[in-house]
Amino acid sequence: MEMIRLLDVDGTLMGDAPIDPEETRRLFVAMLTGRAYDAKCTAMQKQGRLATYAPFEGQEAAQIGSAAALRPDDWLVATYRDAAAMWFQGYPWVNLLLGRMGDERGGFAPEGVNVLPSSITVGAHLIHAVGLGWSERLQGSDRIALTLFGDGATSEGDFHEAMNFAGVFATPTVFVCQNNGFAISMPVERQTAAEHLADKAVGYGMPGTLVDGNDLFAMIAVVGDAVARARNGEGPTFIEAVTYRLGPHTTTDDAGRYRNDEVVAEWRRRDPVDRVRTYLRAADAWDESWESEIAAAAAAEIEAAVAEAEALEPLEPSAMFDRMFAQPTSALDRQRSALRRDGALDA
Amino acid sequence: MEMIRLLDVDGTLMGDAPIDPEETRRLFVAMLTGRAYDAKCTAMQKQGRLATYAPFEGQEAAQIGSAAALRPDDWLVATYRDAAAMWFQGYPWVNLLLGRMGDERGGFAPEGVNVLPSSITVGAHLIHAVGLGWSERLQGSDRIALTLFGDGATSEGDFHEAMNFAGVFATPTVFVCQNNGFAISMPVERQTAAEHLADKAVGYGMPGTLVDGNDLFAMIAVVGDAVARARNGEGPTFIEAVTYRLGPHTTTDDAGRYRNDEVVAEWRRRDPVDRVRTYLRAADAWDESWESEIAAAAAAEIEAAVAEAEALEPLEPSAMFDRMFAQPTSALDRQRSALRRDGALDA
Amino acid sequence: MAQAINEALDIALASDERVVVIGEDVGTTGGVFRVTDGLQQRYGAERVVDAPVAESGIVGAAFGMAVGGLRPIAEIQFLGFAYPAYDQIVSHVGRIRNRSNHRFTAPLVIRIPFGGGVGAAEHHSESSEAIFAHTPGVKVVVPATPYAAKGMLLAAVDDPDPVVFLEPIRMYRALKQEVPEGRYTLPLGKAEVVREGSDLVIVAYGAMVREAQRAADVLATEGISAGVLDLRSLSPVDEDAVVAAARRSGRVVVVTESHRTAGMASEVAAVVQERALYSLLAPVERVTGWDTVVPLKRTERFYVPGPERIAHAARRTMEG
Amino acid sequence: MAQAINEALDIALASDERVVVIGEDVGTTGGVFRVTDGLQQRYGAERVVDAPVAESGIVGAAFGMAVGGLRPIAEIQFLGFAYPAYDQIVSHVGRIRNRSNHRFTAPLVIRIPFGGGVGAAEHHSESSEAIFAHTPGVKVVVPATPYAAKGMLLAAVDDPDPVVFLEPIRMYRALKQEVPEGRYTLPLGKAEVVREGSDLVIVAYGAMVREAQRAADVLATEGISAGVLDLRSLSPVDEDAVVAAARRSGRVVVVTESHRTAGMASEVAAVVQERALYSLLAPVERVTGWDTVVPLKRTERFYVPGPERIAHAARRTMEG
Ligand SMILES: Cc1ncc(C[n+]2csc(CCOP(=O)(O)OP(=O)(O)O)c2C)c(N)n1
Ligand SMILES: Cc1ncc(C[n+]2csc(CCOP(=O)(O)OP(=O)(O)O)c2C)c(N)n1
Ligand SMILES: [Mg+2]
Ligand SMILES: [Mg+2]
Repeated sequence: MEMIRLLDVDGTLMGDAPIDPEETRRLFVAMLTGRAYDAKCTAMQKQGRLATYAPFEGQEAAQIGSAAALRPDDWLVATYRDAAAMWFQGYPWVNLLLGRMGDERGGFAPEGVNVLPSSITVGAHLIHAVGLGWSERLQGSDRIALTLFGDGATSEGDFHEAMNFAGVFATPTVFVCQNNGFAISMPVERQTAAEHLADKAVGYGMPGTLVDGNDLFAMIAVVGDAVARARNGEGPTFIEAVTYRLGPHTTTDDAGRYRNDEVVAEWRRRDPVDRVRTYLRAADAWDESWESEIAAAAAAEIEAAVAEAEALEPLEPSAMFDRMFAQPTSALDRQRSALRRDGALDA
Repeated sequence: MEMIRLLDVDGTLMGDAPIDPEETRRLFVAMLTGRAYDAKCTAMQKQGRLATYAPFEGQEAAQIGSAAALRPDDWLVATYRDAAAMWFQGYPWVNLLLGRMGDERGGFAPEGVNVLPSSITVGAHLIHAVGLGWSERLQGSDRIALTLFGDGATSEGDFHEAMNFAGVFATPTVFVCQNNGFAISMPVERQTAAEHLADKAVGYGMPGTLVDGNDLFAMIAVVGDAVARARNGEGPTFIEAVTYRLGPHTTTDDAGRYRNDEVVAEWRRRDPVDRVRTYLRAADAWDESWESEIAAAAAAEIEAAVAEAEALEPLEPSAMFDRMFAQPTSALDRQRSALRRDGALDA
Repeated sequence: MAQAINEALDIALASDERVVVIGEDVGTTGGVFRVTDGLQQRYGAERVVDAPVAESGIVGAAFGMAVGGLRPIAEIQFLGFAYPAYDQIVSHVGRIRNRSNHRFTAPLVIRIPFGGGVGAAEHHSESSEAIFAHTPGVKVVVPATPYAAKGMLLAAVDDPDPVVFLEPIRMYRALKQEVPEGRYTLPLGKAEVVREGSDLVIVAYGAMVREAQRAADVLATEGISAGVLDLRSLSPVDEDAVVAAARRSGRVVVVTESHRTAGMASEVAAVVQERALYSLLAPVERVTGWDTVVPLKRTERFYVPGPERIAHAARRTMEG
Repeated sequence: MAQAINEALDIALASDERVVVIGEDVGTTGGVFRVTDGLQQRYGAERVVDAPVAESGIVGAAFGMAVGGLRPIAEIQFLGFAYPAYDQIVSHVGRIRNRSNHRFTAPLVIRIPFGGGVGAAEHHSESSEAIFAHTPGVKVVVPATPYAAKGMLLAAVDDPDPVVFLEPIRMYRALKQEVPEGRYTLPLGKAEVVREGSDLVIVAYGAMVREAQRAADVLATEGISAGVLDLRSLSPVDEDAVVAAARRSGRVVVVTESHRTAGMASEVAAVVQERALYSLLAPVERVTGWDTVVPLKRTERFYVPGPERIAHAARRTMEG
């Protein structure tokens, strides 16, 4: 199977650019902003201001490229590592931060933003995207659902059932697998005996595409086609986006235990952000001052979100009972009284 | 993908026979015996002497052909519909009958017979065959494990995880999918969007073979190769055996609700037993009297098993507590006393 | 009861475009118990969906549909085959409202036939409802009669949150009962006094309600007046109704065919001793299935509680 | 405790060729909690197996290995990710002996880190042990100390039947305790009196044992003598030990971080009222997690029981 690439590792364009320089600049800004968020979260976690964090450095093109192919009202069902994609589809930074701070209020996406809170159970969320796209079709809408997941998710039974349902019912679903090389410490080569994860698509009767996930243009082209197919009722597509997790699995992970720095260094040379910068520079659409401008703006945007999140009034403990149902059950009401009575004693 | 066939529907041999006439006669007897058991069970169920029964008429070649490729000490992990294969691998008719009578004593296969009691949960048992083969390898044995399952099982997540583990760990496992056209009422075409179930193998990095499951010779050749590969440490194989369930899903099913008789009639013309008979006749290895002889012997064999099963002393109710652990837990001992005290009152 | 449920499904499909039925063999054949008989013919294969054999997929897809604005009614063919879907239920169906702080909800119903007493094959007699009652974010209800089944199912479909709707297999064809025409609902979360009694109360649900009534008949011939309380809801348990009944007579027998350890009978006993200890004249008697696999046909009757076992436990409470 | 478990695994692997460790990230990295640290280096990748992310596959394969004659020790990374494997556990691991009438058995151990109190992400603080205790055919045990962890794990490996071995995440690095060198085992199915007390007994397990002891300290300052019973085994529950403790003082507080409805606290309360009703001076107090999703870091402490909540419940029993 051949890997689709439009921007070479050195940034030279092969074939036609799927988007114009202006749009490219917009997405470059988005990738930089995502990277700023990523760096900030890693720093905050070290300071104890966030719980565990899962960095996505190196996967910006895969995530922004996927989200950029969506319509604002399309569904995005993604994982704990997909903050950049979720934000680009409308999920505010402050919500993402609150989740990482251990505050359930982060889960409330603004009305109209069809992005589910990130899914932590590996593999289980793919079928949600199938059901969501399906429901749109039954309701006569042409919204589609895109789901992001990792290489590791392809080992779960739920991956299989989701792919099979999507194929059988021809749901408007786009499966984007970010093959970032690892499931925690498990290299992808030891997760499957198949040559490529994309080889799995044929078993579900759907097209499977292998794409350079660090190539923004290739991502936009490939995901764009899949989104169009889904919207036109031509059914689901499976996309394997080959990328690399430059950071640790999470802030508690020691990647040194399972991979060596040379490989990481090699992947840094294939950095998705650098690639677009080189391209823009060659197209006279980039200069130093503009980048420092947007970098500053990105930093400010993230800082503002952090400030907002940290300024939020304390979370009312008894809200835990209210979040379970539209109306708390009799059991929850009794338990709320018990919490009032003595639950707070240890707080 | 091309379907492997050695005996044409009309019984003419295409290519070489994988076994000689003598062995062919032995397997013909086995298929007839299986069919006699199948007919007997359906009859007994109508008389209320058995609980629900799942007939396998039409799948005799797929089952006997699979089991015939095994060594007596190989593992067989099969389903509620695979009585013929289980019996051929050493699981006595009387055990199979007892299971159908609702007597747990049927589950005890004779020592040395490496056949698990039939699995009723669709899909879950494939991984057991993976683990069994794996354990043999770790113990330095060259036993392999063959698992039989239906087309419906390929929709379950457990199918996926079993196939993936077998591929990744190159376990000595042979996956034989009896595609008999239906999962209860679901035709296979609506279970997957793939052209063939065998197309799924590539996604696991293992060979996938499509074979005429009503062709005893093709089954023996194809399964034989897969067993040899497994035994030689070359890893797992997936085999889609295309066959057809001539009877209802179970004795409580009304197949008329989801298929029409013409199709069934068409498949009766491809009957796996007739095909071998025609071949043997052409090879001067069959005559009327011999068949009535073996038919009588088969009937007698089944009758004897039925008599033995029905003559067994009643099952001790409190055995249910003893079957759970090597030593009953304190909880089970207390419950046994409770049963002694008043549990039998409703019996 | 199968008929009453079929009517409820018919009404739900007819009255709300958003209602979709999905499950194994629910369409062409109308379900292995014929509960969905005729619905696909009436509402089409887009709304009454035959699914591949994949329970996690069925529940997960129905979950996605519910979040997307539909009102799916998923069917799992038997409770013994619901376990592959358990992760979807506990990790997502019961959590999306909490996870999204009310932004997204999953108003779906998961119908599951359960329970023994019919001499079925392995896995077909499961009664593991306690596991679902122990699962946050889902309501768990069990009708004991056709009347309750229809009204509770329609209430479950209307409910803004997920409901696990357990259907006692033994009752599908039992009890020919007149069921009101058309639409009506019964509140979820409420127990029902099905028989008054002054000496003791038998708490039961599902198929065990009938066994409890039979036991009460036996006891009546001995001059023991036993009431019967049908729990109807396992999550939440209608504690007030249970406690009131316990206080009235001071004697309680709780019946379930589920396993004993950490089962529903334990929950009821815990609640009674917690809130009615000083009224208790005898320990709450738990009449349950055992901590064993449900035996096959030949010895199943030694596992599933029946009238005599219940009556015997009741007599013990009278000695207390 | 992580260290003690690592030692037990090391001893098991060293002393029995049939022992195999399988799980996600158990090899190269030594597990996300470093519990299997160094084992793959010592025993090789054939015996300490890094598995793909597939819990049902891990347990199902380990089950097959066990039936085939090995002694697998499977690890599920967190209890919140054990649900996909639940079907394998309830439908096969806990049943093969029954199904085959003793012909085949599955002597495997399933190790699962569980419980909250560390402000983890969603799904990482689960305490759904009651579900496993409700599952026939598997033993369920929970160590509270490094000493218990090592001895119970080695006993679990020796056990001829499947054992679900739950490891309280909070205790992995807590309690630096001297653990005897080399091999020793502790009986499965037995509770342990960790503190004598004349006024009441606090029944707990896992991380809650430490909270119970802290509560007992608080109570002692008030002149209340509280004993602490560590259940250690959830299936079977050591009823005799629980009942004896209840009879001694007539007052019982049972603590668990699992959900309340149909949880382990309900089971203990049911057993106590069943066998010690007439000794009870007050209702058994259940101090539990709520029937909610475990809250995230910011409000988790309002969910997981702590010393004050336990002490408060204890004081209530003194009023009774
Ligand atoms: C069902 C389940 N099993 C295990 C875990 C623990 N876990 C968290 S992330 C992860 C690896 C996932 O790898 P991949 O799918 O490639 O995503 P990535 O982390 O690389 O983005 C595992 C095993 C989980 N979250 N869910
Ligand atoms: C996990 C599970 N789900 C559902 C069922 C109910 N059921 C029994 S057989 C069957 C169809 C299986 O079809 P297939 O795998 O093709 O085998 P066949 O019956 O055709 O031999 C179903 C859905 C089951 N036994 N197990
Ligand atoms: Mg990955
Ligand atoms: Mg089939």
